[in-house]
Parts: sequence; C-alpha cells; structure tokens
Amino acid sequence: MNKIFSYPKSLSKNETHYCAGCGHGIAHRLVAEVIDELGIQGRAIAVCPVGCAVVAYDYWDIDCSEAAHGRATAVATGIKRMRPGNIVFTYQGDGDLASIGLAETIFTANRGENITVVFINNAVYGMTGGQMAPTTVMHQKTSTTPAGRGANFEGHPLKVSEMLAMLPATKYIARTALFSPAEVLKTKSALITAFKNQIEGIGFSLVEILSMCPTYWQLTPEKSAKWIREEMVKAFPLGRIK
Amino acid sequence: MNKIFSYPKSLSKNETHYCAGCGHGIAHRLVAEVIDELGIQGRAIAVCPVGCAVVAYDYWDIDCSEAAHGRATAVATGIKRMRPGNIVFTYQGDGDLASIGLAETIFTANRGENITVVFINNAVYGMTGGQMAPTTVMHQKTSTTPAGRGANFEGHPLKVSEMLAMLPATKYIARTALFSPAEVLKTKSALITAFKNQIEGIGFSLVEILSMCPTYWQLTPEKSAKWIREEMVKAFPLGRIK
Amino acid sequence: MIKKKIDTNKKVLMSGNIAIAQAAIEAGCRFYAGYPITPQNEIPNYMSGKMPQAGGVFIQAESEIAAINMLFGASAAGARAMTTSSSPGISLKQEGISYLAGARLGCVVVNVMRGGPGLGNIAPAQSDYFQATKGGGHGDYHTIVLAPSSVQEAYDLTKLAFDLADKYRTPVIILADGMIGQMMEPVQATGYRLQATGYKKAWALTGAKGRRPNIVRSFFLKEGILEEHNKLLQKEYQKIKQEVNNYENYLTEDANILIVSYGSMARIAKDSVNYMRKQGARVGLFRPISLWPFPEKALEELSIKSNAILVVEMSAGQMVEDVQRIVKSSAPVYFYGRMGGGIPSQEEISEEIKKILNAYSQKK
Amino acid sequence: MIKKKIDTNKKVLMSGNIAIAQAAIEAGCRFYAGYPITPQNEIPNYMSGKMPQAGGVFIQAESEIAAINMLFGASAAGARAMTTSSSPGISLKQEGISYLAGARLGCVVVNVMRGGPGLGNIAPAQSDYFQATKGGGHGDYHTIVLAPSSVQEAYDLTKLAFDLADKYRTPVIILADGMIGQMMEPVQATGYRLQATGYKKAWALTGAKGRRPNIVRSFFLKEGILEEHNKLLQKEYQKIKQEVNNYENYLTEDANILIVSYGSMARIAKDSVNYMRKQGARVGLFRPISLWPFPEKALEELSIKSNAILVVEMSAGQMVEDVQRIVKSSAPVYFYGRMGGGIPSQEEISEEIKKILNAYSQKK
Amino acid sequence: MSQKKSSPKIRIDKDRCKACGLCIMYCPKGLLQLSQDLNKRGVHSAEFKKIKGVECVACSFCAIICPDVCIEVSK
Amino acid sequence: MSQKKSSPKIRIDKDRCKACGLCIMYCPKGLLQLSQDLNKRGVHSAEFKKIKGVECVACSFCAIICPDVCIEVSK
Amino acid sequence: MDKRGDGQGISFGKDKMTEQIIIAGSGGQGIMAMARILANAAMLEDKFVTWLPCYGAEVRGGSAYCMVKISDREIASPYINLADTVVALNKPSLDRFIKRVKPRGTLFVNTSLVDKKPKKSDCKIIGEDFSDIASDIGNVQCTNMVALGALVKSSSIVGRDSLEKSLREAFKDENVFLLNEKAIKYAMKLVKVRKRKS
Amino acid sequence: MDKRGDGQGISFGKDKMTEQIIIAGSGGQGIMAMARILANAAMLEDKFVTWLPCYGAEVRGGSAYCMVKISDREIASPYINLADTVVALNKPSLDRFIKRVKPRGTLFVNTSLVDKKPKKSDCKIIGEDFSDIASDIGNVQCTNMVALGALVKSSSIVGRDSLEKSLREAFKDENVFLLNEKAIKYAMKLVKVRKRKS
Ligand SMILES: Cc1ncc(C[n+]2csc(CCOP(=O)(O)OP(=O)(O)O)c2C)c(N)n1
Ligand SMILES: Cc1ncc(C[n+]2csc(CCOP(=O)(O)OP(=O)(O)O)c2C)c(N)n1
Ligand code: SF4
Ligand code: SF4
Ligand code: SF4
Ligand code: SF4
Ligand code: SF4
Ligand code: SF4
Ligand SMILES: [Mg+2]
Ligand SMILES: [Mg+2]
Repeated sequence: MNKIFSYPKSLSKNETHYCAGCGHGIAHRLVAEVIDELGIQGRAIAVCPVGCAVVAYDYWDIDCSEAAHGRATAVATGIKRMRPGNIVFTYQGDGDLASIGLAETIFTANRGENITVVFINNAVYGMTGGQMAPTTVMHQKTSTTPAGRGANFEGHPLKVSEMLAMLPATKYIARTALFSPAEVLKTKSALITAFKNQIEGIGFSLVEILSMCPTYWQLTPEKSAKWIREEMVKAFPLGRIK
Repeated sequence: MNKIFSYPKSLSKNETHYCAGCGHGIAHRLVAEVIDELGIQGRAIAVCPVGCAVVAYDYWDIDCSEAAHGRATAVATGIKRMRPGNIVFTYQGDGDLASIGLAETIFTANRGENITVVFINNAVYGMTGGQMAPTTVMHQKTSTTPAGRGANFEGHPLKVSEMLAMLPATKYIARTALFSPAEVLKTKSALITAFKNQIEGIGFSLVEILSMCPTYWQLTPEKSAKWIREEMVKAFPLGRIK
Repeated sequence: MIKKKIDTNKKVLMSGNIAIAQAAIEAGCRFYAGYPITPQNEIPNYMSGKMPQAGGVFIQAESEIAAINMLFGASAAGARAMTTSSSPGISLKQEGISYLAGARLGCVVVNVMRGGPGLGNIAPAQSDYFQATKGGGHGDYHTIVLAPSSVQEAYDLTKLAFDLADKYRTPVIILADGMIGQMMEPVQATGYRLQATGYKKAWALTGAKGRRPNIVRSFFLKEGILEEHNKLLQKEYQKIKQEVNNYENYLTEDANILIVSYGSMARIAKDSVNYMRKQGARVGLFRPISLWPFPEKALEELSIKSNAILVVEMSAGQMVEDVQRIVKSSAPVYFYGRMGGGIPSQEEISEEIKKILNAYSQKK
Repeated sequence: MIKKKIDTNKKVLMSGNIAIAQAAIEAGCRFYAGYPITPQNEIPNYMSGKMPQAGGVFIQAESEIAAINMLFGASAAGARAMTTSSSPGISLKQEGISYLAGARLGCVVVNVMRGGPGLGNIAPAQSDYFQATKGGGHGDYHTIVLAPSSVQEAYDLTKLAFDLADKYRTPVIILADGMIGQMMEPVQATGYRLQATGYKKAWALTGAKGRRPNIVRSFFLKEGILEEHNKLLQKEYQKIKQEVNNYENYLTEDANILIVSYGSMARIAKDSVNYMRKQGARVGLFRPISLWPFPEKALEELSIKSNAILVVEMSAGQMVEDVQRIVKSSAPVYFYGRMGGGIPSQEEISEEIKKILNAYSQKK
Repeated sequence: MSQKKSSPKIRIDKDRCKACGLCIMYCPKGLLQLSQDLNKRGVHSAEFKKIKGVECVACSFCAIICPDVCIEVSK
Repeated sequence: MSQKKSSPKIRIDKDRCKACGLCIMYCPKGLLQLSQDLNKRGVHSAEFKKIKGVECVACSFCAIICPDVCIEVSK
Repeated sequence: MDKRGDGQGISFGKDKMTEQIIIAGSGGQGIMAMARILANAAMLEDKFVTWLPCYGAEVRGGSAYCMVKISDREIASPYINLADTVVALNKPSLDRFIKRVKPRGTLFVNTSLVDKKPKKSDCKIIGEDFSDIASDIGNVQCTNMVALGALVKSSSIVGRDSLEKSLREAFKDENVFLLNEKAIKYAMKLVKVRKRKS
Repeated sequence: MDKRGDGQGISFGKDKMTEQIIIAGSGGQGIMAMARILANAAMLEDKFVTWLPCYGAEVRGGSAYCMVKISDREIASPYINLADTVVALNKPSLDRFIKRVKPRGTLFVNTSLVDKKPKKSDCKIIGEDFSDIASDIGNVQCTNMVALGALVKSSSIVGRDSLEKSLREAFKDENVFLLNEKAIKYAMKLVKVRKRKS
C-alpha cells in the first residue's frame, strides 16, 4: 500500500492550539503541502500574524517572522526587498489584514511587492474573543455586535479582495473556502498559483480563504461548514477575482 | 451696481499662506460659499488636516478642529456622533486622506458616517516639500521620485474615490477639478450636493478635487492648470463616481 | 436615555474590566471607541451592549489609532469619552494622547497592562509605568495616571478620572494591569453621577452660532506662541501636582522598612507586610495611587524615617527611578521586580526584606 | 553596487540631515523606509536618489508605522536598516520600536525633534527625551540613544549607531533636534565602512535550508518564558551600560558650577561657559552624548565636586530628572528650560548662572 | 475477482483528534464515527466504523478536511 | 443705445494678489494683466487693463478662479 | 483553611480563616465558570472573595486556571502561591499544580483524563472520573459542575443554598440551569458514596 | 565683528574674530540659498562656519530667516541673539530683526518692500531697492543675490574669489549661474556708487 495522503514535511509535528473544527489547521496544512510540492522549504519565509495563528511558526518547519498586529505585509516587504531570492509570504486573519492592517495591505499590494498573501477570513476576531471583524456579515452576532452587525452603524462587510483587484500591480487574487474537501482542494490550487507567481517573479498574489471559527460563530464545526457554504459565500463569492 | 461676486461671509479676511496659484485657496472659498448658501455657518464644524491646509481654521469663520495627520475622518466621527445636529466635514490632502489616513478614510466611509469629505488631490505632499503622494501619477517627478514615479517600485496612483464607491454605505462620490472657472463651478455644485446630503441625513459624501500645486509641480500656475486638464485627468477621470 | 436603576446597596461580583466599563457609563461617558486586545476585551464587549442602552455611542474602531482620534473628536465636541486597550495598543495611541494633551482635551484612557516588550504575552505586568508617567508620546505633556489596586478601586478611580479629565482638560490614564482587569471582587456601585455634565465647556465645538468660532488645536506656528501654550500647560500641571496626590499608607507609622508598590503588586506586598509584621519586623507599605502626579511629599516624609526602602514592581524597575529621585540620599533604595508577566509571591518579597534586615543587623 | 569615491580629505558644507543620510549609506545601510515630516525631509529626499545608486532600497512608506515595521522585516532578514522622522511620527513608531527591541532586532531610528505636544510646531526642541530614554513604547526595553551636537557628530554617531545596533541587537535612536537636522556645518566624511557586514547574524531569516528554522519573535506565551527572555534583554542592557558611555567634559576640571546639557542646547551652553569664564566664574559643561545609557558615573563624580548643577534643556525639564536621580544630595540641581521650540540665548543661561552664584555669595 | 485490489485504508491519530466531526460529515461512505472512549484530550475522537459491504474508497476526503492532520490514507 | 447698461466692473485687492496669473489666463476678454509695480508682497499684482472697445462682461471668471479671493465683480 | 500562619491572606494581628483554591484545566473545561459560581456563592454569604483567572493562549487550548480566595476579612493579594485546595481537571494541570497544594491540603483530580492517580503523601487526594460522570449525565461539558459538586460537598467552603443561588444567577436559561444543577447534585451524592466506600 | 566681548561665539580666553549675520525675508525670496552661498564661500576660505535656517509655515509664505556665523575658530552656538549684520528683505523681517542688530552693527534693508527707511541710531543702515534692482536686471527672484552682492561688497566678510567659487558650486546650470553672478556684480557696483553719493 502506498500512502496517498500523509503528513506534510514542512508541517511540524506539534499539535495546534486551535479549537476543534477550526479552519486554521487546514490552511496551515495546505501551505505546508504547497511548500513541499514546490520544493521551497529551504527558502520560504513566513510572516505570521497576530491572531489565532500567532504561533504559526510553531507549526511550520521554515524560517518565520512575527509581525505586529496588522503589519505583516510591511514586515514581508522588508524581508523580500532584502532577500529577493527567498519566497516570502504572509498569513493573516481578517482583523489583522483588513482592519488594523488595511493601509499596509493596500499599499503593499499597490507597490506590487512580489510576495504571497494567505488571508484567512473567518468573519470574526478569533483570538480576542469573537468580536466583529471587517468581514463580519450583515446581522451576524459577535461579542461586539450583540444585536447583529448593522444594528449599530457598523457598516457592511469589507470586500478587501475586490478592492485589491482594482490595483494595477496585483497579479492574482482569488477567494476560496474550506467548507468541504472539494473546496479545500481548490484552495490548494489557488495557493499553488499564488506561490508560483512569486517564484516566477510575476508579483503580488493573494488567496482569501473563508474559514470556520466554530467557537465564535457558536456553531458546531459541521454547522460552521454549512454556514460558509450557505451564508458567508453570499457576501463573499468564491472564485478567481483577478 | 450689484455685487455679483463678493467675498464669502464664512471666509475670514486673513490672507492665506498658500503659494501663488495654489488650489487650496479656491477650495477654501468654495467651501465658504457653500456654507453661506446653505446657511449653516452657525452649525458647521470643520476638521482640518495636517498638510498645507493645516491652518484652514484661520481662514474659515466657523468652529474647527485640528486632527492628527491622516485622522481627520476619525475625529469627524467623534464629533458627528456627539453632535448629530451639526454639519461636520473634513478637508484633507491626498497624503493625509489616502496615505497615512487610508484606513480611517475607508472605515469611516464603510460605517457610512453622515459626514462630508473634501479631498484635495494635488498629487504631491505640499507641506513637507513635494514628496510623492499616493496620487502622484506615473512618471511624475517629485522630491522622492527623482526618476519619476514607477522607476523605483512605487506602484500606481491610488484611486481612492473609486475604492470608496465600492462601499455600500457611501452615498455620493464625485471627482472635480479647479483648472478652469467652469470646473470650479462644477466643484461648487458637487460640494453643495455633498453638504446637502449630510443636512438631509443621506450619509457619507465625498468630493475629490484635483488641485494645483505649482510649487512642487515646478510649473507656473497656468501650466499647472493645463497639466491637470491634460495629464492628471487621465489618471483621475472627472465626474460623478457614485 | 434608558438608565437601569443601580442598586447601590448590593455588592456585585465583577471583574476590574467590567467595573471600569460600568463606572464609565455611570460617570456620564457617552462615547466609547476601542479595539479588542487581551486582557481587556470584556470592556468593549460590555460597552457594545450597554452604551447604546445608555444613549451613548459604542464604536469598534478599525485600530487603536482610529479609536484615540475618535476620542479627540468626541472630546472636542464636549463629550465624556473613553478608550481602553492594553500595552501594544496603548503604544499606538501615543501620538493621539500627545495631541489630546496638546489641544487640552480631557478623556479617559485605560491601559490594562500585559507583559512586553513587543507582543510579549497576556499575563499581568507593570512595565508601562514609564510610558504612562513620563509621556510615551512626544512633547512636554503629562497625563494624570491613576493605578487601582482592587476592583472596587478600579470602579472608583474610573469615576474620578472623568471628573479630573474635565476639570483639568487633560487625558487621564487608568493604569491597571491584567490582574486588576481580569480578577473579580465584590463591588459596591455608587450609581449615576449626574454632575457629570457640571463642567461648562465654553471651548467645545458646537457650531459657532451666536459666538466667535471655537478652534481646537495643538498647532501654534507663530514664533513664541507654542511656548506660551506650553507655559499654560505647565501651569495647569503645577495645579494638578498641588491638588492630586492620592496614596495609601499601610502600617507606615512606626515602619523602618518601607515597601513602595502600586496596583495589584501592592496587594501582594501587603501580604508581605502582614507576614513580616508577624515576624516582628516593622515593615510598612506606601502605595501611590496617583502615579502622576506622584505623591512626592508623602514619600519624602516617610523616607526620612525609613532605614531602607524596597520598591517592588512587576517590571525591570521603572517606578524605582522616581523613588530614587524623590528619596535622594535619605534612605537606600532597593528594588525587587519580576518581568514579562511573572508575579512575585508574598514569600519572595518577604525574602527580600529579610535580606535587607540581615544586612542591617550585620552592620550593627 | 555603485560607490562614488568619497573624498575624505575635503570638508563639505552640509546639513545634519544630509550628514545622517550620507553616513548611513557609508555605514552599509541598505534599507531605508520613511515618511516625510519636517524638519527631516531632506533625509528621505536624499535617500530616494542615493539608496538605489548604492544598491540599497528606498521606500517612501505609507505611514511611519509601515516604515518601522518594514524595518522589522529588513532587520530580521539581516540587513542594516534605518528610518527617520520627527516627534509625532516617532510617537507612532513606539509599538514598532518595542517589537524590534523585544525581537532583538537592530536598526537605526532618527528623531529630529520638533516642538510639541501634538502637532506643536516645526522649531527645534528636546522634549522627546523621556520618550527616547525611558521607552515610549510598552514593556521593559531600552534603546541606545545618541545625541549629536554638531553636524560632524551627527555624521559620526550615525555610523556608530549602525555598529551598536548590530553588536547589541537593539534599535539605536539618534536623538537630534531640528537645529542639528537643519543647520549646515563643514563635515569631514570618513568614507565607506566595509566592516559593516562584519557582524555574523546566524539568527537572521535567510531560508531554513540546511539548518533548523530561525524564528524572529517577541511573543512568548508559555509561563515563565517571557520572563527568561526579559532577563536576557536586561543582561544585554547591563552590558551596554558598561560599554557605552559617551560624554564630553568642557572646562570641568576646576568647575564648581556645572552645566549639564546635550545636543544643540549644549552648543549654546558652551557659549555661556565661555562668557562666564571671562567673568571669572568657574563654570564647566558636562555634555552626555549617550543619553541611554546615561553616563552616570562620570556625572556622579563631577557632581561631588560641584557646588551647584544647572541643567539646561529645550524642554520643560526631562533630562533633569535623570540628573536629580544620579546626583542625589551631592549638589543642588537647578533647571532652566525653554519649551515649544523656544531657543534660549547664551545670555539667558548666563543669567541663570549668575542667579545661582548670587544665592551662594549671599549664603556666605 | 482476482483483480480486486486490497482494501484501501485510513489511519487516525486518535490523540491528536479534537472530535470536530468534519471527517465524519464528509466521508461519502459513512465509515467514520466518534468513539465511545475519551482520548488524552478528554474528547471522543473519531474512529473508523466497520460496516459490512461498505469499503473505504480512499477518496481522502476525511484527511483533506481534517483540521488536525490526524488521518493518513493509503491505497 | 439707451438700453446699454452701465459698464460692469471688477475690483482687485492688489495687496492680496500673489500674481499667479490665473485670472489673466481665463479672462475671455483679455482685460487683465500684471502691473508694473510691486505690491506689499513684492510681486507684480494683477490689474485691469483698459482696452478700447473691449468691455468687461462681468462673467466673473477671474473671480471664480482667483485662489486668493482678490476680485469682486459687480453688474 | 489557613491555620499555618504563613501570612497568606491573613491580616496582621488576627488569625481569621481564609480558604485558597486553585482550579485548573484546559481551555474548554469551564474552569472560570466553576470558580466564579463558587466565589459568587461565598460573596452571597457576605464573605470577602477574590477570583483571579489565568488563561493560556488567549482563550483556547493550553491550560487555564483560576485562583479563588474566600475569607472572613479583607483579602490582600488575590494571588495564591500554595493552595488549600487544588482542583485539577486534566493531566497538564495536575502536573503543574500538584506541587502547589499545601501540606494537609486537598487535591481533587479528574481521573478520567489522568493515567494514574497521583501520589503526594502530605495532602488528601480525591480522585473521581469527573469527565466520565459528566458524559454519563449527558454532557461532557458539565465536568466542571461535577467537580464543583465534589468540592463543595467535601469541603463545605460555601453552603448549599448560596451555591444554588449562585448557580441561578449564573444560568438564566432554565434548562441549562437544571443540567448543571443535576451535575452538581449527582456529584455531591457520589462523593459521599465513594467516601464511604474508600 | 565681535569685539565687544559679549562672549557670543567667542572662545574663552582668546578674542578671535566672529561675524554673526542674520538674513531674513519671506518664503520665496531665496534667503537660505543666499546664506548658504555665503557660508560656503567662508568655508572655502577655511573658516569655521555655521548656517542655521528657520522656516515659517513649513516652506512657503510667512517669514524665513537664516543665521550664519563665520569665525576663525570653532563656533560653539550657531544661534545668534544679537547680530553684527542683519539683512532684511521685506517689511515683517525688518520689524522683527531691527532690534537684533548690535550697536555698531550693520542693517541692510530692501527698500523696495519697505514704506520708509527705518531709523536706528546705533548702527549703520544700508537701504537699497534690492527687489527693483533685481526686477530691472531681469528677474525679481534675484533679489537675494543683489543683497548678497551688497553685503559682501560693503563688509568683505568673504573674498570675491571664494564667493564666485561658492556661486559656481551652487548653480551648476551655466545660465542660472550667469544670471546670479550678474546680479551680484551689479549690486557690488551699485553699493560703491551709492556710498560715494551719500
Ligand atoms: C496593536 C494590537 N492591537 C490588538 C491586539 C489584539 N489582537 C490580537 S489578535 C486580534 C485580532 C484577531 O483577529 P483576526 O486577525 O481576524 O485573526 P483570527 O484570530 O480570527 O484568526 C487582536 C485584535 C494586538 N495584539 N495588538
Ligand atoms: C504623523 C505625521 N507624519 C507626518 C507629518 C508631516 N506631514 C505634514 S503634512 C504632510 C503631507 C501633506 O500632504 P497632503 O496631505 O497631500 O497635503 P498638501 O500639503 O499636499 O495639501 C506630512 C507628511 C506629520 N505632521 N505628522
Ligand atoms: S477561536 Fe476561532 S479562529 Fe481561533 S482557534 Fe478557535 S475556531 Fe479557530
Ligand atoms: S506647496 Fe503646493 S499645495 Fe502647498 S501651498 Fe504651495 S502650491 Fe499649495
Ligand atoms: S478515505 Fe474516503 S471513504 Fe475512506 S474513510 Fe476517508 S472519507 Fe471515508
Ligand atoms: S476531522 Fe480530524 S480532528 Fe476532526 S474528528 Fe475527524 S479526525 Fe478528529
Ligand atoms: S469679469 Fe470676466 S470679463 Fe470681466 S475682467 Fe473678470 S474675467 Fe474678464
Ligand atoms: S487670480 Fe487672484 S491672485 Fe492670481 S493674479 Fe489674479 S488676482 Fe492675483
Ligand atoms: Mg478572523
Ligand atoms: Mg497633497
């Protein structure tokens, strides 16, 4: 018997601290698989976020940098410019990338930095206890939208990927999801494109991944998967955006 | 003989510190005219930027607040929420609104704050000596793009108004210019709409005004006017965006 | 405006974070903007529900910077306003705090300190003393800094903070640590304070109808004007120094060894005083409550009759510099600290005191 | 990499800002990110042209925050990196600086100070001493702080700063003021320093090929680890305290009145020393060059033989607190300051000295 | 019948498992369930459920969706 | 001819003027020019140029474009 | 009870009773709620109380613990170095806190998640399969209430009435309240039974 | 020249020559360039120099000024309280700096932009229509060079050779150089002529 699915080489053996059913675990594994398949473990450099994935460096067996909350793309810019031969990517949550770090995200994209961004959209702030994220959908209840988003002038979910797609310097922007094996596989191919682009010098690429946060959606993992498929995709349609 | 064009009531008699031919002077006057015509001098509150227009409060005879560089819309949010009966507007340069303050700009718009934003796009940082702004056009030479924008990975001019137009909560977004009397008048009617929207509770409105900075374009005022008409509008097409 | 009647007779078990939030609303705070960060998330979470009920505004800002600048606006409009965060988030607010101080705008800023530097961790710490008391922002400004050492005090000082902010037109910092923010204790609420609106704010932005325009600013370009403005600020600071001097003396009357400690650290130090007293040592505790202004006179007086002073902090030694400066050569100043979220036990502190005592007895 | 040969024999008239920029490039700085702000705009303007020529990177960042975090990345990748700003912009960098310190990343941060607080003005000031030396950011960290008092020294200290940043793996702050940044003086350049690359950076991020992964971080969640990390930092700070102690003594040998002053303010103080000497008064000047670590021992020694100490700052009194702390009761410490961009004249300082002298002669 | 390959198989690392149930949800053959026992973590981990006549098809769906990389698949 | 209105007029506040020339550029009648004298600011301010047979039409273009609000127009 | 005069939580001079309890487990085990219900019950009896939580990785995973002090007089420090009672709901918590039980103190262990019952000669050890019991009652999430029942039963730190009152304040939803109450009651019975047995 | 022993710029003990010059005007008048060319010329003569600018509203409008010290020995402070020479190119600058000319110092006034020649009995006043002269030469922007010519001519702070050399270093473009040189030369002639007249 041959192993047809096994533990990726670039993924450390540490068990994650994530909640049961959390999408971060899947996304971490996918990143590791892509690194393995592209053979870049020795030259990949990750910039980890502040968010539930803050210690992603404990889970990947590659060089990693921390970044202050929201500033991962600025940090990645510094690294990539000084190490153009390395493959530099950020891994960021929606609070990190789209709220406090929005300016850094847009300007890094606008400069066309040749980096890859893995953007985990789970519609809440996981790490700090389930507050509203810029990507929280309308009427979604969170720790800071007890009456549902929209009841207290919170505005609408921010479609950062669509905004980034407007910028001439961005080369690849796609939105995928983790709610089923099929979507997980699509996510993986999007990631492959996004990393390949960097290797080939094509430029700024981003994959937005709709990801389960059962804990702060207050849903079981199964219902969380369904909620992405049935609700979240309405606000965030899947597919290649650019 | 009747005066058909005279000094606006809301404009103080102070002479401005602006360079000869600077668009800020025209924009200031237009704002004052609009305040006069809408009869809101007694309830208007301006939030002034950090930029060449930093002391706009010396030029308008209305209540004014300073704001830290880039944070005018955040300050305006605080004022408007506490004084919903007042007419609150920000007046900001492109460095202020679109670079350091980009996140505040987008989030204020996304919340749909019922304020008016007057956005002076002069394609450079005037106050600090003509450095590149996010709105600097391709190949434009500035103090920090000595070889022209684009030669050193500076990315492309940022179309903030178009980005803001994507947000469901923005109600009126228009781009006008100051290069001729006709355009000045169009700017004025855009400003009237933008202020009226607030008075009527319609919501977030913004007028982006292409404005001359002869000093740091290193052009005469006349050539500056021409440069907007012939060059700048290519990157920033005029008209109502939303 | 809906106001649930607060039962001022019943104690309620609550955390320091909730106590701060509730006190703010009762003190007439009508504008809250904040950005989540551990260990103070209970505050925005609570405020998101309660502020709208109290007729106030809750905004989850896009960042700490946006939050502090929203406060600038709300305060300029004359409102009582608060933001809360923890160490890294407070660092981001430094420019804004300097602006508020410069423009003479009152507001309340709560720092529920955690371990640093950088991302550090989320354990309680006291390593932002310098930032809070010396001014982490640029320029010659000060903010009043109040350090609660119990949940009840967190509640009380928050109310006081709003009054001081209005009275002196300055940001007031509540310097709590993760322990104060997170721990629960019974709290006796004192109810709504309607004198909250008792401060006339003729300078506030309300629209210039019927008067000359008001301008809120910290920018004074013309030569000499900024210096005049600074003199005004300094005069106000002198006034505050005279009028705000909060501290607690615990068994200091006959003490010859003085512990100086603040916030939750002082709670543990108190245990040590109790323990050492049982051993027969004359140990007392001086607990500054206002960290700026530091109760200098009170400490100076105590220091003269002390054989030794032990400063205990959950930091590498920050307040100790102020103590040294004030005590001068009156008594030797020792320091014991734990860093990065480490919490010293009573035993550790007592051990330090014993060392000092031994040194003295050997000298004799 | 194109390197124009620098004529190390010829003096060139240049401003402090340009001196800093040129020195950085010569010291091997290959990453510059900054955001314009007066009075230091000449630095980004210069860098935008010269860095690409020197094979380095110039980025006009979208904000000061982006800039300092880009430095985090560049430094994590092993490069020599610099950012420059002025007071409000430096306040915005406080979180980032704390992160760099926490992650043990070296870099050079230049603050060309202006009048504060808030937007203040653009005149020279020294009111960010507290922020720079005490740590305006959160947590128990320190950065080395160097204060030039001439354009030549701005040039020299910038070069030194890069070496110290690499040696001790810490941010180094050049604390200049608007006067130093803007003024021009003849500078003797010393040319490229190729030992710039002499620091082995085994911890740097280069890709984990052939070794265990490197991780650059300041976050240590597991109980006790952050404290260990802090101890490491403190040990390094002790080492720096031992090894970095820069100051200038000017006519202090026989002085009984000691002026303590730094940066451009010390230049004016020197004039006052000269003038008072002519009047027959034994006045000397102690000028700390490293503000952190403060040359404590040197000052302590001088203070013992001084009758009085006059601290002169372009601030409301910041360094004076360190002087008081160090001098203790050895000599009375007086203070004279100008705020908000005000520049004292030699005469004003001399007047203060005369007052002190009078007080003393009356006592006799 | 001689061409019938050997049964495809999965292997679950039970102590890693957090009992999220996603593998169970997506197994097209319904071959997974939560076990009765508590694992080291104190949860009822996933386990392979033998059903007569139903074969694991080595589709890897379970492994692909597993957030904790508990499942290995062989063919 | 009796219906001919009185001449429209503009008034320029010369000491406010920064001599940017924008009013000159946009006067449809070419009725504006820079003066020979220096004003308080040390620049050659704009002035009305009398041209025989050419009348100011009170279009206000000059006033509308003037960044320094130096021009008043009456009709 | 602090009768050893080590000064923890004891005011200078008088020797009042102070109970110091550490409750530890993993993120999702309801440590904080359990401790809070206990502290609140004590407050309802007009005792002085402090409740000091400590989370691991912000909210999830890792080990979390909570320190509760209950006393007849004002409590100085809420921090506990050595505890009268330690409740360890999983293995890592046990390993970490076993050394912080005072001599003659009590250690409650959730034997469901511990390979073998720990050894410590100088304190009383009460080991129960809290998680299994909770599972049996119908929800493994009630592990905390089972432990709480066992704790209150065997220590009588707080009265049953105040415990019930506190429980009501904690769970407004009647069904949730009932489930939790059931767990507590069940545990109370159990401890008695087992005690007799042992 | 500092011969009054007030200590400014004078080292303790020795009494060397130090010239202290304040040049003031409005933002666009080329104050800084003028001062820089002067300072650079002095440096080329191996003098010690400092050049300290002060801008008004960041770059434009308002009044700007520059302080230049030129000395035979190291200069302590670059800041000037009372100047040997003040050059005031507009009215606000004159009003501001007239009180800062030392007794026996020299005040240069751009009479083009000043209503009436100022009065100050204890110093020499040289008033010329610098702006008009510049206008006549062909560019009002050369006002600064006209003033520089007048200054150097009447004070001989720096030699003409070094001034020319410094001018060359400042203006790489030949035409710009020539225009500025012309302005300087013209002013030099003028001052002589006028001097004779007065
Ligand atoms: C400056 C700063 N502000 C706030 C925080 C607190 N904080 C940590 S993670 C986080 C947001 C996490 O949300 P997200 O980025 O969506 O990641 P997730 O946890 O959902 O994966 C916040 C606000 C911080 N560490 N630093
Ligand atoms: C935090 C901070 N950063 C930088 C500055 C310096 N600064 C002042 S204005 C300005 C930009 C001005 O450009 P813009 O907003 O386009 O206005 P303009 O002058 O062009 O009208 C900058 C960077 C500052 N005052 N504060
Ligand atoms: S809180 Fe949400 S995002 Fe964070 S680990 Fe748990 S499920 Fe994942
Ligand atoms: S620099 Fe440009 S924007 Fe600023 S006042 Fe001058 S012309 Fe106007
Ligand atoms: S490999 Fe496919 S069929 Fe086999 S257990 Fe997994 S999901 Fe079920
Ligand atoms: S998907 Fe993984 S973690 Fe979830 S139940 Fe299945 S094996 Fe366990
Ligand atoms: S009003 Fe019209 S016609 Fe008259 S001067 Fe002005 S621009 Fe010319
Ligand atoms: S437009 Fe105004 S400022 Fe410009 S030249 Fe005409 S009058 Fe003067
Ligand atoms: Mg998220
Ligand atoms: Mg601009």
